[in-house]
Amino acid sequence: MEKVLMKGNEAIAEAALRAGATNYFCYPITPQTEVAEYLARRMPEVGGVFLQGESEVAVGNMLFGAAATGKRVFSSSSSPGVSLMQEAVSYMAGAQLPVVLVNIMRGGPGLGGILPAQSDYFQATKGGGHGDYKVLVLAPATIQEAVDLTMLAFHLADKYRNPVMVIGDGMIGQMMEPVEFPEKYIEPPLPPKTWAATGAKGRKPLILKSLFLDPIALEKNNIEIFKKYAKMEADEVRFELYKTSAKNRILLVSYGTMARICQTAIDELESQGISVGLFRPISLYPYPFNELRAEASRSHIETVLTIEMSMGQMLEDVQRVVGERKPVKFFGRTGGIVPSPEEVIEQIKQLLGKGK
Amino acid sequence: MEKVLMKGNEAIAEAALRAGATNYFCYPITPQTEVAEYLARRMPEVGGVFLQGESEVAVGNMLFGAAATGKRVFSSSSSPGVSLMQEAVSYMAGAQLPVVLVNIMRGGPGLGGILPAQSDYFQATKGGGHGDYKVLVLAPATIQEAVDLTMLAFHLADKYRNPVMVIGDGMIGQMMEPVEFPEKYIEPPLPPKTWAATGAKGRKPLILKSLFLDPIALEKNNIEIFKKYAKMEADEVRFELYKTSAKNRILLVSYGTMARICQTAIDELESQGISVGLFRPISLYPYPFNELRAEASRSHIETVLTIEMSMGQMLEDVQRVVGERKPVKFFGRTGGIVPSPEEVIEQIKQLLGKGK
Amino acid sequence: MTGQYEVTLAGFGGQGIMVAGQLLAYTGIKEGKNVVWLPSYGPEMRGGTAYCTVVISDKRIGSPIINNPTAACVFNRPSFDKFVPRVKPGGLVIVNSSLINTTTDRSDVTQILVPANQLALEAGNGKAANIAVLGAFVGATGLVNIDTVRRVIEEKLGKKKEILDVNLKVLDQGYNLALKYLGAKSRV
Amino acid sequence: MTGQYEVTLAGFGGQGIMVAGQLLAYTGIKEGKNVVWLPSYGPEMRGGTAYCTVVISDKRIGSPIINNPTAACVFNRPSFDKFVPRVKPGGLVIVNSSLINTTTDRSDVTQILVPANQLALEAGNGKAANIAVLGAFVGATGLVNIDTVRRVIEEKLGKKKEILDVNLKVLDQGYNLALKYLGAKSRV
Amino acid sequence: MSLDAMKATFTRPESLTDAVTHYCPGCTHGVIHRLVAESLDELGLRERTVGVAPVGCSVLAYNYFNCDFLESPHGRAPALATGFKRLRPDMIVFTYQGDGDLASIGMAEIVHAANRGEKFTTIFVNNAIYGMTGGQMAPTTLPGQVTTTSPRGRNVKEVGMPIRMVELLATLATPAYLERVSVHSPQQIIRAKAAIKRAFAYQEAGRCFSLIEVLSTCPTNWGKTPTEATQWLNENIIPYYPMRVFKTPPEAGNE
Amino acid sequence: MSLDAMKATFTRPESLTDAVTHYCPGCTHGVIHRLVAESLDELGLRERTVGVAPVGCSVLAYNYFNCDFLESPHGRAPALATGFKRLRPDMIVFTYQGDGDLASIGMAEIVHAANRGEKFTTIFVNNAIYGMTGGQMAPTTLPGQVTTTSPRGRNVKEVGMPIRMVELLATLATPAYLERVSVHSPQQIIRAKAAIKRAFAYQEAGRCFSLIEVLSTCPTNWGKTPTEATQWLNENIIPYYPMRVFKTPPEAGNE
Amino acid sequence: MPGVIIDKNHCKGCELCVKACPQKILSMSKEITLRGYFYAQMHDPSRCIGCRLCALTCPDVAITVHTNGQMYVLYDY
Amino acid sequence: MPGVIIDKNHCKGCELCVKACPQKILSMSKEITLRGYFYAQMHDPSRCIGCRLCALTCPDVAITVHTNGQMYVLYDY
Ligand SMILES: Cc1ncc(C[n+]2csc(CCOP(=O)(O)OP(=O)(O)O)c2C)c(N)n1
Ligand SMILES: Cc1ncc(C[n+]2csc(CCOP(=O)(O)OP(=O)(O)O)c2C)c(N)n1
Ligand code: SF4
Ligand code: SF4
Ligand code: SF4
Ligand code: SF4
Ligand code: SF4
Ligand code: SF4
Ligand SMILES: [Mg+2]
Ligand SMILES: [Mg+2]
Repeated sequence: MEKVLMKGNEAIAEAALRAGATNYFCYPITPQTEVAEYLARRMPEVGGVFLQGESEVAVGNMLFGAAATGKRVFSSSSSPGVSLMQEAVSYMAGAQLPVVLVNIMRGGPGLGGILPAQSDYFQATKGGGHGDYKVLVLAPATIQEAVDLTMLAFHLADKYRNPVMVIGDGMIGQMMEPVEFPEKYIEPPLPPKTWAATGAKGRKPLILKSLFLDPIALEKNNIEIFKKYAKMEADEVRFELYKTSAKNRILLVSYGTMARICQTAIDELESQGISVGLFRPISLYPYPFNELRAEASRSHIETVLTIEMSMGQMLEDVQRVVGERKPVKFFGRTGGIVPSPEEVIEQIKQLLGKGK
Repeated sequence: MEKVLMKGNEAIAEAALRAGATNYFCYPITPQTEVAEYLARRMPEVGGVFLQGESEVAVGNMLFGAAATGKRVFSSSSSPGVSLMQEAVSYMAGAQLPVVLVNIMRGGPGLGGILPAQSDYFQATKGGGHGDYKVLVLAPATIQEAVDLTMLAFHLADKYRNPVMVIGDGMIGQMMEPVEFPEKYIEPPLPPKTWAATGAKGRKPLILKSLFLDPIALEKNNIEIFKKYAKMEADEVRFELYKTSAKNRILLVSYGTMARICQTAIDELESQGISVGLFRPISLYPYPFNELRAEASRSHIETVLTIEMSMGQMLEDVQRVVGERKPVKFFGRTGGIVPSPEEVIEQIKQLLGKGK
Repeated sequence: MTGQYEVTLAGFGGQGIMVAGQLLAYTGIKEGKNVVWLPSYGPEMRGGTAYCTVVISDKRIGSPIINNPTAACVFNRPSFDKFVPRVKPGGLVIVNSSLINTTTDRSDVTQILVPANQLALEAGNGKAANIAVLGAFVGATGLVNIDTVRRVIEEKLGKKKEILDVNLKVLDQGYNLALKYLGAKSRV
Repeated sequence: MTGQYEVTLAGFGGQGIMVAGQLLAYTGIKEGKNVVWLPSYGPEMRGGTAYCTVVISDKRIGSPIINNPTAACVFNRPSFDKFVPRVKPGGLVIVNSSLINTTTDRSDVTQILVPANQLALEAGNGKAANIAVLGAFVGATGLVNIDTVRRVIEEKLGKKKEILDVNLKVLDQGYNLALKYLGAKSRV
Repeated sequence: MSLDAMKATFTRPESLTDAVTHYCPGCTHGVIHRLVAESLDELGLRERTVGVAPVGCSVLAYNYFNCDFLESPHGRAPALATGFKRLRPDMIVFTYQGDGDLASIGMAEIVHAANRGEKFTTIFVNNAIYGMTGGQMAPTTLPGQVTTTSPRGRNVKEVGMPIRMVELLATLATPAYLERVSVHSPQQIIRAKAAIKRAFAYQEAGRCFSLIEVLSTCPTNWGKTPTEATQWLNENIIPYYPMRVFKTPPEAGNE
Repeated sequence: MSLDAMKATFTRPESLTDAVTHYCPGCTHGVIHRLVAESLDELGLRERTVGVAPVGCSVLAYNYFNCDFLESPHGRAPALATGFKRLRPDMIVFTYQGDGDLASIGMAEIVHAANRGEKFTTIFVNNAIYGMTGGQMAPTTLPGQVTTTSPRGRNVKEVGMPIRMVELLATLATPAYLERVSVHSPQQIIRAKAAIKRAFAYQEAGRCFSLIEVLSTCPTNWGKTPTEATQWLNENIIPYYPMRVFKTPPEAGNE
Repeated sequence: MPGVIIDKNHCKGCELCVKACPQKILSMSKEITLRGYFYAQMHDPSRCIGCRLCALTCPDVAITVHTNGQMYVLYDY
Repeated sequence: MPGVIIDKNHCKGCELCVKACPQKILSMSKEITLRGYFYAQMHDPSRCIGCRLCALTCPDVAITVHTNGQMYVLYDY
């Protein structure tokens, strides 16, 4: 299929449709509203469900009800809106419901701003809601990857009966890049959704719930869902290496659009004869723990430099991974400011003792 | 003043009053509703404000408005309710408003159960809301400590103009213990609250907000609040050591009521001639990073055993702190099940190769 | 008494279990001891079994959770079945024989049968059954001084004179019943 | 052209900045290049300055954020002040001289003045000013083939014949104006 | 001839399980459960019905109904029902909510679901108090009524008057079926049954959103015996909460 | 004699700053700001007033009013106002909210604040659309009205009829002052001013909660010139949203 | 002759049926059930008219009504 | 003789004042302001009656009205 130029938000919306998610609930918020506006036009064409809810609190819970049918359903929002969905996400994780949630992150805290940021990493990966649960988190760096990961997200949500998040900064939502959609979307087979609420006809009534007043039962449920997380950690780790080589003294760790900026910096440095490599986590939970540890452990690496559009959130995971093996340094801008390749280069040169 | 037998929830309520927090907004939820019921009776006696809001979402935002007056204000809730306050907490952190929030944690995720748990550690310490911010978190282990830390919480909230959380498991809320209140509550002097909204009389209008459309301004605000967090990390770390000695081969790390259970286990083991020590973080953010690292680094310590009423949340901080210095092991029960001293003893003995 | 003593009180909601436990805890404080009172809580309290555990100790109290108490005071059959087996060997079991028509065959615990509801009804207030059991517990253990318990009851339940008198009466009856029962036998 | 070329287009909201940038991006794709179009977004778009950056490259494109573009097309005075100084040395500046009555004194950039609004009005549609500038940009850089641009315009803005004709006309005018301006000078 | 051998004229509906409920003695939640179950039986809907349980004393409703169930976050049942029904308009969906759940934390969700005309049925159990959490004030608590968070009785000067939900929802321009009933006496129970059954009939016909407000007792937190509670309801609650049909959908066709 | 030297009969109120607003040309948010500011001036309240800004195009209101301001999460302004006013009943508090902010996400907060009778004033700016986010459907959007999330026009069969907030709030039993006005013509602006001033007067007297719904234009997202927008408002919005007083507090004393 | 069966297991002794019965033939037993309730019982079966008001009122659906045909239909339900 | 002063800096050229003026003496300039708007101006000052309707209508409070006393009070405001 030929490439089309698409805005990230629209590409994500189209990708979801092609993954069979013809059910969408939303509440407008910059910088992701184009997802809703695109689907408001497209859904009727594919006979899907488009509904603007009264708030993100409601939308989060509409997802719960919709997911209970066994059909694919999703929503998209941005930082403050996602905060309002945390109770629902915790409930859906507890009730083991597959749903996909896209967060096009903006600067925070509070109302903050509407420009690109990566400061919802903690909320997405550690669990902004209450209780013991995890959400599988994917972070695209290009619009094409946003398309591919969005489609994958629905598969993983069904596979693990767990909420899956796709998080990108504002640029992922707003920029246009050429994208290609698979002619026909094929995915590995999934078990039938016998857990879905389809009416107690010819079978016992079925309950989708997170309440277990008996602590034994609640612990059982938690252990059950954590078995799934263990499996995710074994099977769903995704990442990319860029120009890693034995010549490198510094390993950059960065995700999403920020990682692309690092790539530009790396290319520029290369032209200056300075070789630097990048480790780009694509799955933020499960985090590429062993893979990053292996890269960081290589003898030629002297320093690990984490770069984020935040005050330092993924940093904590990098610290856990690298431990004392190598010093872990951090550079970040926040509040909607996107570090330029020049700034990144400056940081690296300083570490190499070549700073101006 | 003589000791009185009080339920944790009521003791916390009384402590707040004596710290000058005569303004309380709430929404009922087990196992902390006694805080509200106690204050519904007491507030009129002290001429304070008691108001039951329509939801935790509303209550979180009533706190915002109330804190803007410069008066001391607080609320209490339990896990699902606290999830609903995350947007407001992010806003208050961004607008630099002092408020105290008590979370008497119950089993999760979702509706979960109502029995004691510690599974909101991530939400409290990493930031359940969106954006770059932190909340100062205190975790009492006894009712007396709940009283002391609650009073301290209001001081710290004002000192740093930041939300402060006191988190305890259901037992902290439900059990009764003898407590003593200071005859007269005295605290270090605090700067006048010139930031409070008191009307633009004889001064420029004043705005309490978290919106900064200009990314430069938003980053400035974030850097400003993170300066405060750096100061907290330097000055507000709190912890307790129990029976740490050169004889110990194992160091337990545990907080809140769980730490008390560990103490019983330690005493019992001592009587069996096995010496084990405990590191109890009291401030969960700022985390006693250097102090725990020092204890874990002692040559005689072979293993660090983290014990929580969760599937392993504080564990990640302990891993960051200890790194490769010592193997970090974990034991936890979840969903409202409280590990017994016997279970803890069993875990320790297994580590010591003395397991049954 | 030295060390730590733990007792679980259990019965139907409405049988005054929680109050009895709290009175014991107050008494402990009055006598300068460390105490913890931990209730069961939640919806299952409706009708179902309610119970609380009181820990009294000279030392700082660690775990408030007690799986195997030194003693159990059971007010109804479900509680009897649930808690009697958990009592520590050498411990004490007090059975409300008005509602429980069975006894434990455990030989490693001391068992005292108290017709609590009966005593209370005769004394003129069916609700005082919990106090009868409290009296028996104090009589059997000597954990605290019975006079201190009286003072606490006067403070906490002293509003209505007639009710107070009934409570003090059944308290003594339970207390003496336990003493008589143990006779020479040393207290547990 | 080899390597990567970056251009920022800026003006008032409503001057067709975003569209012009997108047309350029579409053209890039048609010619098999990698492209990124990144808009400014948010409330400040109301009335205030709107701008977008287009990156066209033969290689995989890294950073979508361009602080110092190879070229800037400025449609109003605030944009002139904001973006002209940022252009890379050796770069290109296209100024809408209908609304901007000043020029840059930078000697390290090529400057082309295009009376865009005027051309558009004369051609019969004031709204086509953005296309005039687009034409001039393509003429000056040869970054893409002008025929490809035409095809894209026909596809995207071809609904109304008369409007299309105006657009194609001013496109050529801008294009030729740039060629004439550069004369012998090699393209930038 | 033994009773069992005789024709049974009143038996447990098939849509109820055999479970003994956790409700307090005399709590009329049980009656309301039965009326819903009987309606599902009589309309033959059980096998394609999904209920949405609230957070409240009826949170365990999913153990008592013999149909599929979802258990919702507090107050959000209408949002779950919306999500489900929009994807499965062929199924029957009902929410069962208390007054704290629906009128306090769930206000936005019920108003908007009703205003969108979501085609599900809401059974709104108004007992003028928060039952499950032990008797706190609800938006529906009567003036002067003592609760654990209004120990001196609801002071309307401070917290306003009780909210009448059906009256509020009746102002919405979107078609709906709205009625208030009670279950404090056999006569009222019969009327309540008719209303609930009618609501499900409308839903089956895909006609409109329907909400039946059922006045119910909470002996435990009212501090009354079940019998006293039904009397108190009759004498105090009903005068403030008139029982009648507040809205019906336009005749099919002239919608 | 020069104009400046003459007596000024209309000048910028003191309660407004000199800032040029970010509002689109012809957006009547600006008119409504001025009416509020004039009311504060005339009642001499500016120095003890705190405004609460919503999330919406008027989020930056705090830059335009010359009094203290709080900036609220989307829809929660009534909760902030409640928290503030309860602690400082001596101060004057108002929220300024759009229709998405108040009628959609903020439904529960406004209904409960009104029902508790919180003694603050709400200026409810109804422009039948989400302005700031670029023209999505609001609960107040008219039947058939085209927005970016109702590209074929609002289909009332699918999403229900527009919500009339004052009518809904008027059903609450708690005393309040509720009126709907418009600002699409000088005549209406004069009436709107009177209503807004009256609301603040009630608040100063500690009488009741007050909410003034002001019908306003959004030329940008309606896709109309400012002049067309005022006409469209007059011809389309007003017929569905009657302008009148819906509720006034009982005479002081006989409350 | 109609009559009712009261399920001891479900009965919680709320006494609402006793109040509801027009014949006043229901009363509470002196015995306590396993759950701790005094349950309802019929003290004068002969006078039962099978009206179902007791069953209609029972919150715990503990009552089933039977009849050999003759019964008073006081209302339709 | 009354008259109005229009603040170029605040005017956004919405033309609402032009429509509001009963004397039809306001119109839009051909010049564009720094913000990119054609601003309002008075083309026939002599006929201004100082009625303030223009100022009342201006969303940007760009208009101030002055008078040397004589003015038509058509309404109280
Ligand atoms: C978010 C959240 N807030 C609060 C609670 C605690 N809670 C459980 S039930 C309930 C109120 C129930 O009252 P109502 O809805 O009237 O039902 P009832 O028990 O009276 O039938 C509350 C506040 C909760 N579970 N979740
Ligand atoms: C929690 C949250 N959800 C959504 C948004 C995005 N948002 C900003 S303004 C707005 C709607 C504004 O519409 P309205 O209240 O009608 O005000 P108007 O702009 O029309 O004056 C929305 C949805 C947000 N900032 N926060
Ligand atoms: S608490 Fe009230 S509502 Fe809940 S079950 Fe008991 S009586 Fe019913
Ligand atoms: S978008 Fe609409 S509401 Fe917002 S400022 Fe522009 S015209 Fe006014
Ligand atoms: S059926 Fe009628 S008469 Fe017979 S017991 Fe029941 S209520 Fe009484
Ligand atoms: S109504 Fe039902 S539960 Fe109540 S006493 Fe009669 S049979 Fe028992
Ligand atoms: S004051 Fe009256 S007459 Fe004069 S310009 Fe304004 S509107 Fe026209
Ligand atoms: S109304 Fe005001 S802003 Fe609009 S044109 Fe007239 S002066 Fe300018
Ligand atoms: Mg209730
Ligand atoms: Mg609006």
